Amino acid sequence: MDEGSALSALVPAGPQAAHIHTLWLVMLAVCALVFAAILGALAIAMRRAPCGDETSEPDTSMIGNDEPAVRRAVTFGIAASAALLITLLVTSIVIERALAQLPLRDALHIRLTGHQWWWEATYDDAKAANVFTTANELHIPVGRPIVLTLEAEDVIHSFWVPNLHGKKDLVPGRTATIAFRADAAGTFRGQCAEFCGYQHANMALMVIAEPPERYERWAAAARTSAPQPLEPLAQRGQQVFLQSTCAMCHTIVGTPANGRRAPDLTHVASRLRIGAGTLHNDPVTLSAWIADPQRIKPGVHMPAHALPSADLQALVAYLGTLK
Amino acid sequence: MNIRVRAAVLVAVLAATAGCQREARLFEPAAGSAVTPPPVRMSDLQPGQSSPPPAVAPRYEVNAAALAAGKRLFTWYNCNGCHANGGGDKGPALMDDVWIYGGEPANIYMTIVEGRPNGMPSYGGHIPDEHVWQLVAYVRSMSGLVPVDAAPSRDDAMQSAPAENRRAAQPPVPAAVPPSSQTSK
Amino acid sequence: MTVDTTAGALAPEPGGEASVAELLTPHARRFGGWADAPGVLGWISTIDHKRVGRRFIGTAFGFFVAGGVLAGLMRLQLSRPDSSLIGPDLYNQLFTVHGTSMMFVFAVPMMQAMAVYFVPLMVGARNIAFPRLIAYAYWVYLFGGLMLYSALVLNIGPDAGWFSYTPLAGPQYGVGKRSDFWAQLITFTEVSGLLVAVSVITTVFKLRAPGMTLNRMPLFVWALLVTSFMVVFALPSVMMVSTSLILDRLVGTHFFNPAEGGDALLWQHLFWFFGHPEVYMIFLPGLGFVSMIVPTFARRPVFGYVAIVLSLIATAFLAFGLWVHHMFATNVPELGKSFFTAASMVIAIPTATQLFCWIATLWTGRIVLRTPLLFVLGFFFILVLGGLTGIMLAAVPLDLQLHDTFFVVAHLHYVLIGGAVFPLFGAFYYWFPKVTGRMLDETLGRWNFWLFFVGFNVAFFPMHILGLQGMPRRVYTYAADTGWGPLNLVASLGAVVVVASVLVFVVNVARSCRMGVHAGANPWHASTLEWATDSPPPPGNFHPPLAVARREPLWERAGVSGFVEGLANDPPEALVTTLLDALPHHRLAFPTPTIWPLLAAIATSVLFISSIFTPWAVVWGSIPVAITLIAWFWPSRSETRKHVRLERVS
Amino acid sequence: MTSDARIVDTNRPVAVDASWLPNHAFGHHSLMWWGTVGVMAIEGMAFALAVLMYVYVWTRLDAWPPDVLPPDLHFGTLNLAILVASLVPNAYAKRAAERYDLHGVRIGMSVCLVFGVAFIAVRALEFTALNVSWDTNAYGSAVYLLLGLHTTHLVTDVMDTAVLAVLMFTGPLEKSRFVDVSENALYWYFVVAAWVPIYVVIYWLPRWL
Repeated sequence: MDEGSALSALVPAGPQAAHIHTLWLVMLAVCALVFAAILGALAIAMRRAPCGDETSEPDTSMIGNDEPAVRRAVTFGIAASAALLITLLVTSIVIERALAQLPLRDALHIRLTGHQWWWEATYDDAKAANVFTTANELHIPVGRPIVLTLEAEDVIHSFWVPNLHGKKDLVPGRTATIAFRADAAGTFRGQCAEFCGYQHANMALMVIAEPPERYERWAAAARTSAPQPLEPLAQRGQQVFLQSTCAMCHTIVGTPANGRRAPDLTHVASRLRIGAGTLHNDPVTLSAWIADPQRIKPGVHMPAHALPSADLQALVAYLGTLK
Repeated sequence: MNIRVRAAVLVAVLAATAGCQREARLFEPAAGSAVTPPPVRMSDLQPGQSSPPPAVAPRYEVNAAALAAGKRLFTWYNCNGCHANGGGDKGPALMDDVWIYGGEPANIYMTIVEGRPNGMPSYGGHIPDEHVWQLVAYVRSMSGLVPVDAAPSRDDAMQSAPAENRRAAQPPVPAAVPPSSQTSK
Repeated sequence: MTVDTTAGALAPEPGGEASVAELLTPHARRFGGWADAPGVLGWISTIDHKRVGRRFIGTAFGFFVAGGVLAGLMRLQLSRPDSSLIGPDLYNQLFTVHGTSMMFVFAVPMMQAMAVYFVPLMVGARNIAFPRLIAYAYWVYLFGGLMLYSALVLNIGPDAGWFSYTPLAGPQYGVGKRSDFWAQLITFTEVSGLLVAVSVITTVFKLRAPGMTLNRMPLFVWALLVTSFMVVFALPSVMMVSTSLILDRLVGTHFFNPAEGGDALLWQHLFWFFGHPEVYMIFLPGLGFVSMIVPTFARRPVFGYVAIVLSLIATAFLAFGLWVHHMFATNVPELGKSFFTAASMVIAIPTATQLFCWIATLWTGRIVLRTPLLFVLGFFFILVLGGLTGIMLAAVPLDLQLHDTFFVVAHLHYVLIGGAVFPLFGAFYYWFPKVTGRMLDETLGRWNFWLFFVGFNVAFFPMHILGLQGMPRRVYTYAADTGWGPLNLVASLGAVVVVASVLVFVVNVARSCRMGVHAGANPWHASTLEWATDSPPPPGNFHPPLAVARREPLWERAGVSGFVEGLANDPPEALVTTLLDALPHHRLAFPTPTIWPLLAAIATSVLFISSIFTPWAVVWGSIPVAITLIAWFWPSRSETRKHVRLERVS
Repeated sequence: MTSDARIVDTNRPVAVDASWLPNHAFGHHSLMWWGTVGVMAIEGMAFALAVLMYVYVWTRLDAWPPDVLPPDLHFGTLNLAILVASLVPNAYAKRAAERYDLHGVRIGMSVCLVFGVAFIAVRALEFTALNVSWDTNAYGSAVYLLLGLHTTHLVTDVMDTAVLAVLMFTGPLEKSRFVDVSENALYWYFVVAAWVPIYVVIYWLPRWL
């Protein structure tokens, strides 16, 4: 995938995912064994039993008298399965406890809200001035525990970044938390995993795990308000943004635009993708997106904008400056 | 026989169109949604026939998806900031039968696009036509002027009034007081 | 005690009117009141469990094909990335109606339909208990299924998933009437399912042939008895929850509105309290089929009859104790989770027990490798694999990764198609001769099996891997750079093969109905009572009814201890026996064919469908329902006169 | 293929001569009883689940009942009294039926009907005394669900009784009709038995909690 971003439960990049992966390997081994054993027994039964046809006289000799050999075999089978199941159960519970053991010292706290069909992330901080909001993209420091507080704005969504941890549902009217840690740098793709309507398919979340110092640089930049556009085209674009529909729903910190219904665009140019992971973020896709999002993501709440192409260019140019 | 088949087909087609109308999801902007706005009407008195409302309105008023979108936008564009949930606050109530500037879709369209004296801002240019028409349809549903089986059900929120699909229709009556002296309602 | 002694206890007393005597001719071969009126009237008014059952099976199979077509469309859309054949709006309706139709209008009704046809024959009854209710249940079910598909055709099909989670299916986000059609379909299928369950239970308990003690019942009867009890205790849950959903949507109640004290998770608890047992309601009858097919084609009684019965019962109990494993990703308490993990794993043991018993039966038997047995062998392969992935999903940590991914799609199809549909096709080949009097073609049967087996695995095995690679369920498309394209294409090709195999089956049925080899009463030389009457069985099933003295009546010497005499054919009388030992207790005059169940079903459907649009339909709609029910209940003078002539008081 | 020889053999012994058996039976020997008990099981389950929903909603709220008064006691309690009283004519009708005493059955059922109608009338008043509406909040919804569910059973059973009573007056009659009467009485016991817990939940839980 783009920027080498990973998406697989089999390539763990953090302790939780690693624990679960271990459990997967154990399960896979045991289940493969059992499968082979049962099908093997069936195969032998079919090979050794003599063949007959419908008319061959049924054997009723065993009625009323016990078949000790067969009974022993079956009893053994049941006992063996029970034993294996208990082993698996214990392993599962052990791993489950291990998942809860993640040390949370100086954890990074992020409030993640699910919307149809995008993610809103607010990075908490002791200093209110340091709290900032972004969307559809989480930057996290490698090696530092992350605590997500999960809430849903409309319907049930589910947070899932397979390389880092399992799922956690975002249920309206309830608050859930999930804690995980990335031990390797990289870009990991997350998905909404609970069916949430038309664009459930295009509700992705990019998680970028990077060395702490790079993360701090990113966070520092993210706290700043949007730069004022310098060249005239971008300035015109800002005017378009503020005077058209955009400002009704989007926020750009440092401008009058403070709509809260759609992703915060203060640093949109720094993101890998737009439309919650739907498109790569470049001027061409961006202008196509603004002109008619419904063609790209049918049902999305963003309306089509029949802007004159000059305005559209200006708008895209302006958004391009929001690094 | 043959006739019966044709009749059956006809019925099926009619039913189908009815179903689609009620429930079709209008992802694409409506053709002709960019109608030229009709003249602003300050009163319901007029010589001769009343002017027909624009063709696009009905498409929204019978469509559950459009009405639901209108209900969502009513909050998103902060209409309830002044009109509360239709009960009225700084702005006039919308769930009653009094229409200061007329209750026809065209009138409501103009009210939203051009704004009105004493506080109703003009949203022209800030809201795409598509959304305006959805709001128009929803505003009319607030006083039960749209089919109940298309009107929105309750929200997952604190309840102030019965949902639009449980309201008795309140046909518009002429405003009791002249618009000029309107402050609240 | 055997039946013959009780017969002595009932030695004929002298006396009795001549007319009665002539009504009670012991070897009466006339079908009397069992027969239907000829022509259309007879067709719409029949209450013969075989005609209704045939209809039930045919309709359910029709909905199976329809649901399959929807699945085909979905596979077509997913066969390549960024496909724009089908938009999200239609796709959501497709997978919702696919799931709903497979679970609610195919699987459970199909199993109950098999019960309606075969349980009375297997226990030696002359008709099913409450035959008019069964006719009514069928019509209600038919109208419900038609409503669902009409809604889909009219582009108002439900689109919130077969589980219809609130708030997505709720009043605010479930826009329009789509979810109401889903909720009302539930009401239809419940009325039907519950009525059938009660009739089956009563048939099994009270209409068994004299001498068929509980521990002599065929295992299929046991499976359906257990299933029917599960239906009785599980369906009310979804009944309550779908009703609450309609109330929320139509009259503004707040069961699922967090802002007014409701809760979205209340839906999930109630739905899965039904939804998980539902899986076993589909699965247990499948096991019942296997328990009938294996002994016949191993030419020996099944090993471990008691163990199998106990396993069925244990499964039924455990099935009610693991619904939360569908909710591991929501924040339910950790300890609770561990309990449900344990329950979900323990339930594997009864199933394993039955698998081992069948293997033992084959091991010590004499194999007759015909198509029904082939399907059972396929069942072994697929079900074991699906069961094992089920154990993986029962483990909370693993479930957190796999939940709601294509891994689960693969798992549930392995369990349901492997556990229910393969045995079902085996059952089709096994009992088709009994139903039609003709054999299905063996060669086509083998094609049918191998295409199905290969196609199924090609279609669904890759989905395990897709799930591990992070492909979530219920996505209408996916980007090329996810790399999910190739495996999805393979899956779609497998689906094509499955379609081909189902076509082969349809052809086979069509051919055999006309030119199949005549079967005779007992083509497989099987041991159970349904093979003791003609193929197809006459109205009234057994003339005269049989009494049994062994568990394998047609295999053991003196397995059939004799016949029951002294039952009238007009009015159609059957023998009611005692619960445990099946001792003769009293004669029962069965109801006669009538059109009122159909009319009542129409009235009911009008009530259900119009209550989607206005709550008042419940009030006004109940009037025609009441009228039809009263007319249905009201006895005719002529019938009553017949009954009175045969009246005796103990 | 040939059919199994053992089946076409017609000179098997007569195992059972049913002609001298009764043609109906009371209690758990009759199919009617199993049908009724089946329905009772289904609806008992539904009642139990409705109570669970009530309790679940209550656990979600801190105040109970949320900012409304608990339902007024008088009508519900009056109904409880009427129901308990109705057990007497009901038991009478049942016993009369099992004695094939047509006269007794007619009396018993008529009295039952009077009670049923009275009950429905009071139930109508009960709805006015709940101090909450179904669309006020989840508590109101749960209460209406419980009460509505029980009312439905009430109305349907009163209708059954009415139809059966008319039949017992007009005929056509046969002895097995007395079985129907007896099972109808059994179902009425169930409706009464169901009301007691529902009454406690609706009227007393909000006071105790």
